[in-house]
Amino acid sequence: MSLAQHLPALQVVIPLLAAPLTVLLRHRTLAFAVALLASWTAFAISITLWLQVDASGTISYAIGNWPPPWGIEYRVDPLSSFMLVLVSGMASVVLPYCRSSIEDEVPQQQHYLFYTMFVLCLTGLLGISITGDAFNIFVFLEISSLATYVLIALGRDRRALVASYQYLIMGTIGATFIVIGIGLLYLMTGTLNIADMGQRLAAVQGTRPVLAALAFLTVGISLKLALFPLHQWLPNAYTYAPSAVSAFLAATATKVAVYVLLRFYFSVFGQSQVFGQLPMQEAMLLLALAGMFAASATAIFQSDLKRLFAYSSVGQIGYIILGLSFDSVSGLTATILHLFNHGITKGAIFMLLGLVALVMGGTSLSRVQGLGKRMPLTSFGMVICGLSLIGVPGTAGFISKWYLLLAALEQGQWWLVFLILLSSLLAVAYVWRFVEAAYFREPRQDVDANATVPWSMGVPTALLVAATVYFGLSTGFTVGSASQAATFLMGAR
Amino acid sequence: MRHDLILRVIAKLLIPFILLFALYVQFHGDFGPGGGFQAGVILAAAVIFYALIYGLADARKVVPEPLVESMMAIGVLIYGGVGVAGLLLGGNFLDYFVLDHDSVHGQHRGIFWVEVGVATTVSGVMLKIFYMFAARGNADDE
Amino acid sequence: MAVTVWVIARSRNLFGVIVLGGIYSFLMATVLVAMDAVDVAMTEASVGAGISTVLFLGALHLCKSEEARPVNKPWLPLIVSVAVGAVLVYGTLGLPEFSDPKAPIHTHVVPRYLNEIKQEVDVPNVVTAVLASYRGYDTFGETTVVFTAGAGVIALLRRRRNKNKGDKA
Amino acid sequence: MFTADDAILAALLVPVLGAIGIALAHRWPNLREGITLTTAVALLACVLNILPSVLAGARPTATLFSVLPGLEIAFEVEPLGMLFALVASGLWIVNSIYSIGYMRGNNEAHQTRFFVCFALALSATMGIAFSGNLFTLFLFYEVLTLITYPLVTHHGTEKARQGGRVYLGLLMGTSVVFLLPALVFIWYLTGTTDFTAGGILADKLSPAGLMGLLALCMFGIGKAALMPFHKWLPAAMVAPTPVSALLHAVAVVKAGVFSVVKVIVYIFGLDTLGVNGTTDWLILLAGFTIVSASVVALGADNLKRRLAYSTISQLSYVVMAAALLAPLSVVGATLHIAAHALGKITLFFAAGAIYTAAHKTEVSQLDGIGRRMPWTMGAFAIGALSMIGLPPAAGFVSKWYMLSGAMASEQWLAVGVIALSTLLNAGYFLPIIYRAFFVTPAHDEHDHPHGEAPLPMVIALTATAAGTVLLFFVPDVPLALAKQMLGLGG
Amino acid sequence: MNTTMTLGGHFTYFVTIFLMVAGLFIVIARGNLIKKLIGLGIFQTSVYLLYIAPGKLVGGTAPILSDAFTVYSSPLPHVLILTAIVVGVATLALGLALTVRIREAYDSIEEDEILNMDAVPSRQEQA
Repeated sequence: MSLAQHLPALQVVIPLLAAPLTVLLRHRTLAFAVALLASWTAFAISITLWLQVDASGTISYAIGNWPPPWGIEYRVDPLSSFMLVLVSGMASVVLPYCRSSIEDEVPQQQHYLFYTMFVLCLTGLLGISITGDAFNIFVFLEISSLATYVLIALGRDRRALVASYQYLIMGTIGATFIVIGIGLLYLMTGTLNIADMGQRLAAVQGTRPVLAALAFLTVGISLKLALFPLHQWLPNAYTYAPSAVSAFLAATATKVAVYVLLRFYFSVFGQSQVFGQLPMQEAMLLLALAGMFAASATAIFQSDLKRLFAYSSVGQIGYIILGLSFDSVSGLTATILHLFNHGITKGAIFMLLGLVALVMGGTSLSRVQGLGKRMPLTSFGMVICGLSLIGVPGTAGFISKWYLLLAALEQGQWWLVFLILLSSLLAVAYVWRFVEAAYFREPRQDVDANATVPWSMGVPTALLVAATVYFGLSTGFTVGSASQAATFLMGAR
Repeated sequence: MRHDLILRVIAKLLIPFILLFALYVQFHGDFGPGGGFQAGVILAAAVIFYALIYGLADARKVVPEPLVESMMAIGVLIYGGVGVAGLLLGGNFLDYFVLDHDSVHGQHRGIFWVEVGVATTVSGVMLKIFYMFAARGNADDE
Repeated sequence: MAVTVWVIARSRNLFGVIVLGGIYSFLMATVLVAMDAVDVAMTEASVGAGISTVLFLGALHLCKSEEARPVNKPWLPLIVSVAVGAVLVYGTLGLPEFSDPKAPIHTHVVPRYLNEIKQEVDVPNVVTAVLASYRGYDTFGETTVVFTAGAGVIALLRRRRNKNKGDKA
Repeated sequence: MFTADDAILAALLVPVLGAIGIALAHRWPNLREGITLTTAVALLACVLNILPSVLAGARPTATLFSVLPGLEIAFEVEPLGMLFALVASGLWIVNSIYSIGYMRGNNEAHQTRFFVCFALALSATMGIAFSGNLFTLFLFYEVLTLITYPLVTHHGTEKARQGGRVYLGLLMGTSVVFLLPALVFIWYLTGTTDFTAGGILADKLSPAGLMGLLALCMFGIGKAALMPFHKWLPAAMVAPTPVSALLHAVAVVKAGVFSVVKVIVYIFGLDTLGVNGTTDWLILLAGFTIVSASVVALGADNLKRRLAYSTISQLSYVVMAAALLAPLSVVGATLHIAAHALGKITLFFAAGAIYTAAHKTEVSQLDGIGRRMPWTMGAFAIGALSMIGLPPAAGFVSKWYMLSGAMASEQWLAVGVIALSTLLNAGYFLPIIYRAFFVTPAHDEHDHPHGEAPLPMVIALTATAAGTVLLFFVPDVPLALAKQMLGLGG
Repeated sequence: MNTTMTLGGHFTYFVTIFLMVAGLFIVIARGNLIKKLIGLGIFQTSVYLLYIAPGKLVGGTAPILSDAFTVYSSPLPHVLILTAIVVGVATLALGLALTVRIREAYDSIEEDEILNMDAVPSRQEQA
């Protein structure tokens, strides 16, 4: 038998089995090694899968050899393979970074459990992205969520606990909503397999339960992806979680939630139904705009950088949803592109902030004064990522903004074009708050002068910053797969 | 209360039955209601019962923490192991057909081990959680 | 059952609430039996009435058992939850009739489970069969969830020797 | 052999390498300055290396890579860019000599950062000059904005930060809110943004749409300092004088007008715009800017501020000339880019020299300074003449072309504006010269005796002044290039 | 018969919905962390009914094959709900663990109290 045909299963199973191993080993270094190995293998697998899909279309893998819809099916299509690459890639970049990052942020004897939780979170996210079964999505969603709650609660500040609790409540409500939605769909179609569901739903299009299901799923997922105004849990969670965790979550968690939304909208309901039956398009548009402006505006007035960029994340999610609301191929491309580009950018930012916290002993604006002198490279990286958030050409952010504008132009909605650009000026405002603090203030005296950045943290961060620029210049991979996925989704039903 | 004779005796009498019942639920799951999860819970319940009456310390002696902790992990590994076995024997992941030359037997074998895995993890986790809470409580009293 | 919930919602003595929660689970279990969901009933009984009550009590043992009177008038929550209910009513009204043999859930996937199972798995308890074999992967995930919770609780509650507990104020 | 195509990339790379070298040499000032100068010379060499082939009518090109289909980072040297590059790189040498004198004379802080950013800014300028399509231009345009920000805020004072905010806010704001959508829209319409002779928008748009797009571009290019988006230029005057001199008399502002001309000529195309008066409003606006800026300059007492506003008005000459769409006037515009560059840099040099030697910044303090700093003020006089447009200074030539262009296309309004502004220019420059040479200084106590500025500065400003005069007598090269651009033989 | 069944059918739905609403209400409205979790529990449990109820077939029996019966209730929902229950209790455990930690850190399990306590340090923490 050839291993190649089992990659879809291994993609998830390897990190999953790594988790109990880390617990058995009970030793931080070994646990770290296992986790690292697992995530790198996962990354390798995801790339191979992406290549396979790119070459020969969607892959379907029947787990337990039970043909769908009776068994659970793993389904790797352009979109999911893209997500897999993003998630596992981020994991394999962030994980080496964790090693030193959690040294002083997490108590020693919890470290191996930290890695356990990390790989479990990874497992969950991968599982969500790859599975072709509605209920299985829920199960893996819970795996990742539970792991996430713990990871957040491991933060040093006691407010991490409260943040984690709030997230737990919100997240569980969201998950339950999703279950209700899936349940209604199941009652109407009698199947749980997404593709099958999609086909059989055509018969009962527009009936009340289906619409209700649509509503519940939308709300539930929106809770997960922190769509304004359901974003309250996010700022706290990102602010008080350990830096490495913030980086990983910011880059992947909300993004995967968006993926789930896309999956249900386009593979199950079909955009004709989503945007036809209910005023979804308008609603999404409004929420997205509200998020873009309100969140970005809030970000400007934050005094702690982690919180500032957390709010900016909420704003950026606005862009993502905006692209979705256009209900056009280029709009969807923009969405998927921004998933990726914003993912790596924000990941990089939070990793940089981790370095800052390590050296300057905090991330409040008053602490990063004189960062330009103290940590020139780090603050330079921050500037680059900031520019990417603004959408300056030559950075990843520009590309996705470009497509967003293009989509808006296709609709001939000039006012939207200008709104998008104005909101990116808000981004200029909050990024510049950092720049001025970092470059125009003298460093504080109370930062210890001989704290340095260990290479194990510096290198991954640098890697990600470089990626932010790289994907701003060579867009073959991102735009290619994004547009492919978009066309695939629009053609799905 | 820790020295209530009657309780101790009753417990001594009951606990074996509880364990037996757990096993019954475990292996009779194929024919009647029940299965790994319920069995695991009951198993844990037995020990918890024991702990409530004989005190946490004794319970820890009978079922030491490290064992419990590794049970959690081992259960998952068993389950995954079944899946991987399926892979190695040339089937898909979690493919029970290939576990035995006769596919139906294969299914039986697969289900059996899977249930074992579930039971192990569940009982382990439940117990661990209980221990955690209890330990926390004592510490606060001290 | 509804009554129990109502009391829970009103009462502020957490201990009583928890006990009521247990009762509630038992009632739920009986209903489930009435619905022929024996396994589910069993689980619900053991988990809902058993484990979670123990857990709650354990937690309560660590916290104070009186709930403070909520200060703000809870209108918004009421509206929200009622709205949700309304959507659900709207939705469920369109669902197939109760115990309608022609409902999709009886006609589409399930028949294979019920009919083929003798040849394929030959395990009388269909639930077990489906649970462990057809949808074995879900159960795998479920086990992982349990495992996650366990490890998580350890991570959260493990005694810390060094003095930086979760709280550095 | 080192072909023109390689020279393009070299021109982009040399300053960057130079910057790295400068950064590495931060401990040894002399070595650092040495590197700066060699870099500048090397850059000029690269640019000159391209010149002959361009004069011969060739169009050296270089494509880095394609970001999106039809959206490459590509370079193509055409006469206008050639001229711009020549001016910028040539003046960089002079300016570096000058800034060495200035930075040391006023022992400024962060000199390394200063020179590094300067080199990078030059690289960006080259990128703009050689850009082969609007996207590349936009890219380097933003880079230039960002790179010059540290220079503007060099002093790091509160005032500097305020200036920096305005600078960045206006330049980036306009370019993002107006130019970017225009860029996307053009790409959306035509699938390309390449600069092509005759424009790419022929019969793609209704006159109204054309006008709207033009407006987006014109306001989007904030560096051209069209009113109402001119405030950044005075704000940028907080920078050290060499910055004001090279960047805000040459590189940045010229990048602005250069882009304007480029867009009008190669994206819209003279004929496309010519068919219906889509540019009348632009002429009006430019004219208004010219006059009102001159009036403000008239009232400004701070020398640099006065120069800044004069720059604003001078820039609008170019815009207006381009908007006239008459070949002759476009030639004038091209020439003016060179002429004004030389003249204005001279003036700024002089201002800096005065500040360094006499620590004077206000016009009203300059009584009789010409006696003490004859060279400086002499150069200043020449520069002023050039601004006013009197022989024997380069300004005359360019104005001449613009005027004849305006007349040819019977735009009497433009003619009037030029005439009027000439008077105004005279009005705010001649008094300075008069004060400098013929008013005996009112004796005040805290006026310490001083002579000329440090030698490097004097050399620099003399050189540029000489250049100004030279350009009047032999405007061949720029003229040839300008004609090349419009394909009117030559 | 049929009508009663119909009533019964919708009756189960309505009970479900009432429980759901009540649970959700408790979660959102109550400030006590433990109370919130109980509400969460009720909210989730009510979903189980939503799945199970339609699976029931009148005259059918539990899906345990034997020759005596021919009509069985649909097993699939049962499977799903088994999983759901487990997930629910897992979440519950975590939530309680968090509550305990919060209690230790703040000496309170009332949401508003805790938030007030944090209002203060968050100011200082800026310095």
